[in-house]
Order: sequence, then C-alpha cells, then structure tokens
Amino acid sequence: MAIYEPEGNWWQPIHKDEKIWFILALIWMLVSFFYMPIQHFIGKQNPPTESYRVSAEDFDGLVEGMVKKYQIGTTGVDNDVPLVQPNPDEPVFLRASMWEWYPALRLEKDKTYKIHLSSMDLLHGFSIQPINLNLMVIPGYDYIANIKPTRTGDYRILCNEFCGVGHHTMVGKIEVI
Amino acid sequence: MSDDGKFEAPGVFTLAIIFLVTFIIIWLAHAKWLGDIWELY
Amino acid sequence: MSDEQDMPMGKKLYDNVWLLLAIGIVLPTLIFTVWGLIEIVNLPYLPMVK
Amino acid sequence: MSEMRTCESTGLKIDKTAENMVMLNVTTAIIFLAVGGAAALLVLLTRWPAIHLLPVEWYYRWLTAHGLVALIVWILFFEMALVYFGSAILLNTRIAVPILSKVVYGLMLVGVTLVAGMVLTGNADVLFTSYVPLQAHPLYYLGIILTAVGALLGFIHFFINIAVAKKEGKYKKTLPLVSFGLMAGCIIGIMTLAHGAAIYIPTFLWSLGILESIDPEAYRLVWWGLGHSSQQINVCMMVAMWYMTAAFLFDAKPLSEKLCRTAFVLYILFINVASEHHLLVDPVLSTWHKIVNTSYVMHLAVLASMIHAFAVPAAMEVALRKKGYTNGLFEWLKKAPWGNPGFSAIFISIILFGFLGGITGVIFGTEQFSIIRHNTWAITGHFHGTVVAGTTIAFMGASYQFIKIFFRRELIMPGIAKLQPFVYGLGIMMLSICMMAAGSFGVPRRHWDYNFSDAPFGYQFDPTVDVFMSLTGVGGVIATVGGAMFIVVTLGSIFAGKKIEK
Repeated sequence: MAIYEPEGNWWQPIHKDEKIWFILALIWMLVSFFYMPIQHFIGKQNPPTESYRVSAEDFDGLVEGMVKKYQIGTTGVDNDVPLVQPNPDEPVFLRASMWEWYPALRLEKDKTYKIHLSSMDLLHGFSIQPINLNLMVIPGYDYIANIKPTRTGDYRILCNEFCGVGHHTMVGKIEVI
Repeated sequence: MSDDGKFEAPGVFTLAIIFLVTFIIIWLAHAKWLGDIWELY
Repeated sequence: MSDEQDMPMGKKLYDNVWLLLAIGIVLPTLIFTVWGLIEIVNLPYLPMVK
Repeated sequence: MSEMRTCESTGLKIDKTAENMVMLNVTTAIIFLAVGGAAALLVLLTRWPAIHLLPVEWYYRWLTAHGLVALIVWILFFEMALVYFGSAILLNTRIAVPILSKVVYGLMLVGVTLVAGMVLTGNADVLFTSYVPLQAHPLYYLGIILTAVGALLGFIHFFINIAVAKKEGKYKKTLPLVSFGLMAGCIIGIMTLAHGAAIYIPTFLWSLGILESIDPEAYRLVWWGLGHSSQQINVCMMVAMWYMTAAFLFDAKPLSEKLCRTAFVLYILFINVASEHHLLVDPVLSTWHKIVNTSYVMHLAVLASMIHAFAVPAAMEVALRKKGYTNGLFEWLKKAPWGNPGFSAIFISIILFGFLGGITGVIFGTEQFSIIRHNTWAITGHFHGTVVAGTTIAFMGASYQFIKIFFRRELIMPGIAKLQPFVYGLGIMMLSICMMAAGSFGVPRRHWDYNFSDAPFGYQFDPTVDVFMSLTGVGGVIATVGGAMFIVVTLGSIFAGKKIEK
C-alpha cells in the first residue's frame, strides 16, 4: 500500500501491461521531441533565432529612417498612422509602444521581409490576425523575424501581452498586396 | 509475475490507448494548422 | 530486516533522499537558468547601429 | 514527548501537532479558494461578451488577484498541509520543529494579506507575472517575498522531519510512495522558491529605487523558473494524492513500486525546465536552449506523467477486480464508489488532467506550435485543464478524505457533496475546452475587450469566437456553482459536521 513503507526489495520487474504502455508512451514522446529539431530543417514555420540588444533611442531612429524613406501615405481619415511600403531587400522596423504598432506596413505577397521588432517601454505581444502568428516583443531587445506573407489581404497586429489599461486598443495594420 | 501473458489492468490499458490516440490526433491537427500560417524563420 | 548490501543499485539510489534533493536543485538550475542567463549576457548589440 | 492517537480508518499513529497543522492549513486553503473563486467569477463575467461586467482597471486588478489567490495561495496552503501529512503523519512520527510550522503559516498569511491589500488598492496592476519594467508598490514585492520565504521554510521542514523520522527508525530505508511523491514536490518547491527569491529580491530593491533597472528578458527567464515550476509542485502533490486515494479507499498496491518511483525521479530531474514553455517565441534564447528545456529533456517528465496516469487507475482496477468485479473490461469502473466525492473527484482529476491539461501542455510546449498558441486564450484553457481540472479537483477530493480522517467529522449535505465533483468537473471541462477553441482563433489572454473598441484599426474575430466566449462563460458559471458547493460542504462539515466517535 502506497501509504506504508514497502517491505524488502521492491526493485522488481515491471508487469506486462505497464511495460507495453511505457514503451508506447516513450516512442510517442521521442517522436514529438525529434519533430522540433527536424522541423527546423524541413519546416517553413519556426521561431526566429536572430536577436540583438538595442536601445529604445537607436531603434526609434531606425524606424523613423525607414518611414521617411518608404512612406506612401497614411492609413486613412480616422487615423494618421504612416503607411509604409518597404523594400523587401532592406530591413523593416516595427516599433511597439503603449499603445500603438508603428508604422502600418504594406508588404508584397511571397516576398521575404526581415522584420525587426522592439519595444519602447513595456513588454508587448506581436500577434498577427487572423492567421494567429505570435511573437514576444521585449524592450531593449531587437527580435528579427523573417516573414514571408503567403496570402494577400488586410491583416491586424494585436498586442497579446498585458501593457496597461490601453492594452486592448493596441492594434496595428499590415496590408499584403 | 511479469510477462506471464495476462494483463493486470486491461480496462485501464484500453483507456490508455484511447488517450494516446486522442493525443496523436490533436498533435497532428496542430501540425496542420501551423503549416497554414505565413512562412516564418 | 532485509540487508541493504544485497539491494540493487537503483533502489539504493531512489532511497537516497539527499542525493535526489541535490540533483533536483542543481540540474534544472544549470540546464534552464544558468544556460539561459549565459545566452542573455553574451548577446551582442545591433551591428547596423554605428 | 508529543501526544499521539491511532487513526481508526488507516491505523496510522497521528501526532496531535501535525494533525492540527494539517487542519489549520487545509481550512485556510479552502477559505482562500472561496476568495479566488469569487475573483474568478468577476473576471469571467467580464470576458463574457454579453455581460462585460468590470471596467478596464478593475478587470486587470481582479485578474491579478484571481491569479495569485487561486493559482498560488489556495494551493500553497493546501500543500503545506500535505508537507506535514507526508513527512510526519504517514511516517507515524511528530513534526520535528513545531514552532517552525507556525512561523511558516504566519509568514505566508502576512505576505498574502500584504499582496492582496496592494492589488485591491490598485497599487499593483501588474498581473500575476509582474513583468518588469511594469512596476508595483514595494510592499507588493515584499508580500510575495514573505510568502515565498514561508513556503520555502515549509518545504525545508519536510526534509527536517524525514531526517528525524529516519534517525528515530520510523522508517527503515524507503519512504512510503505517497511521501516519496510529496518529497519530489518539496524538492521542486525548494528549487522553485530559490528562483522566486533570486528574482523578487532584486525587483523589490528596484521598486525601492536602489537598483536602477532589471533586464526584462532575464526577469522573464528567472521568473518563470518560479512561475511555471511552482505548477510542477502541484503536479507532484496532485499525483501523490492520486496514490493516497487508491491506498485509502481500495487498499490498492501500485503494480510496480519501481516504475512509480522512477516516474517521480523523472519529475525531480526534468520537470522544472519546462519553464521554457513561456519563452519559446522570445528573442535571445537559442533554438537548442528552447528545444532541450521545453521538452523537459526529451519529454521524459511527460513520460513520467503518463506512467502515473496509468499506474494509479491500474492499481484501483486490480484492487476492484480482487473484490470480484471481473466482468468485461469496465465492470470495476461501473461498480467504483462514484457516490464518494473523495473518489469521484480524484478519478475526474486523473481523466481531465490527462485529456485536457496534459495533451495540450505537451503540444503548446512544442517549440513551433507555440507560434500559433503563445499568449492566446488557449494557454489559459490549458492551465485551467492542469491546475484546476487536475490539481484543484484532486485537492478537493483529498479535502473530503481529510475531513473524515483528521477533522473526524461527517460531511454535511452528503447529497450535494456527492454531486459536487461532477458539477465542478463539467464546468471546468467546458471552460477549458471553450477557452482553447477561442484561443485557437487568436483571442488574446489577459485582454479586456476582444472587440477592440476605440482601437485605431477595428478587428472582428471569426463569429464562432463569440459562441466559444459565451460557452466559456456558461462553463465558468457551472464551475462557480460547483466550487460554491465545495466551499459550503467542506467548511460546513469542518465547523458544524457531526463528530465521528470511535
């Protein structure tokens, strides 16, 4: 009984059904483990691996530089977030701060963009909807995501890491043409 | 005791197999959903 | 009762509370925390900023 | 020398001090569960689109409170009871340092009161994780530190007790399996709370202005060494409760002591590194750090859970088949004592923990799958499947058994007690599944308004999301009813139940 000390040598061979279950479970666990490294070679969706330290000031400078160079307008009448169509061969900078994603991006389908993500203040969660692609954005760090939009359309960037009372108003925009 | 050909707990073993199958199905579903999003690395 | 000398290695290991305590604290701290902190400390600054 | 009595149902020799500490901690835990449940209802009714109860500040305030009280306080106090249960009562011995057990209780109570005060006065709107640079009032961090230090001393007390018991020959070589499992929990607890100290003491100094900054990524890394590992304490102690129930109710022997203990050893070695689950889509950390840690080192700790989830019901099946329920595969299960909430709660815990929390835990903790689940409501669904459908229901079942063994009182309202685990289990199952469904459409966790009113760009989720959000509300209300039934029955029995005479 499990509430008393077992007598003598309890180091005994395992019963048949437990042995079979143990082996089946072990095999499945190894499959789901080796999937992860293998997916990095054969898969097209993997967590980005490139990141650097960066100060808010430096990153802000890079964002503004890109906006000056590639702005093609604003997102519309009700709000004046710059709309930027960057060159796929150059780095793209997306700034998270309380409570906006800056700027709005227009990307071309099937082009791969190096999107640098960083935050000016708190932690933010980079969440592209409706495809549900989620990454963390950390102040003081530049997270470089190589993203290739595979479908055209109008997408939103939500914030899904708590960043204060305005958290639920932090929505950005990505157009894919 | 072990390997005497008979199961000690056939009922639980059945439940366990059902569990493993459910596990694998849900896992494969996620693998498919992952493939549906934009390319990312 | 049963003499510990003729007990299998595994049983002795599992009965060794203090060894388990030590490994249980050191091992995860090394593979998760220490390894992680080393990677954080060694992260370079964004090169494209002069 | 301490005063002992012999328990009529288990034959254990029970030390009065140990018994009192168990009763004190269990009662305190249940009272806090009531608080956590109330907070849960407020949060839930805000998430329920048709109601959207709380204003935004109060939503995050009550969400912080709910996380702390339901996830930490209720469970931690109950685990302190289990510390004394596993290290003194099961070994037929006394608490080695009675004063220490009182200090532990005092520290935790003061700390918790401080934290609750800070949160509900709006001085700590930082949510459960309090990620820097988000800053709370210094007293909030101090409260957490006091609670953690208290709990740490409690877990250390476990080892003092078993050392004394060993010296006094209360056990020869091997701890009883249940104590062994609880010991695994205490090892994990010590490692966990060490991380708590390592992160909260600097953060406390930072909130006082003594340190000028804390690195946000380092904070996340070390904090999750506390935040996730603390849930692994729960897993260990929950599994120990499974084994305890099999023993108490069926005199069941585990098929293989060796395999069960191996599973606990795998927990001790590997389960804590799964803190990585929260960092899979973070910058900085390398792919190998992510893969090795998120997989609990090749998923060996998951294997351990699958061993336990097989071994416990298997032991029950074998015991019930011995009683003659041998027809077909499942007669033993049909004839199991479903009318005893001590049993039904535990069995529901085993099933729901495996199917809801277990499966999704491994899947969401797979490096790549985290991309499509991280910080969505699916994660919330997952840990309600582990901590609530697993640990909380298991501890509810244990409470019913403890009321008979330690409080030595009959359950009041046996009819309601009989139904309670099913009502609560059903509610939580619905809640958890619907949260995961909504989360799989991208609904964020910790979010006041998923319709994004007054956001620069409007966004509407797939309409089915509204259905799942509302069903989550329904499930949550059912669970609240089940929780209330538990609170009434247990507290009622503890204070007004009919004394069991020997």
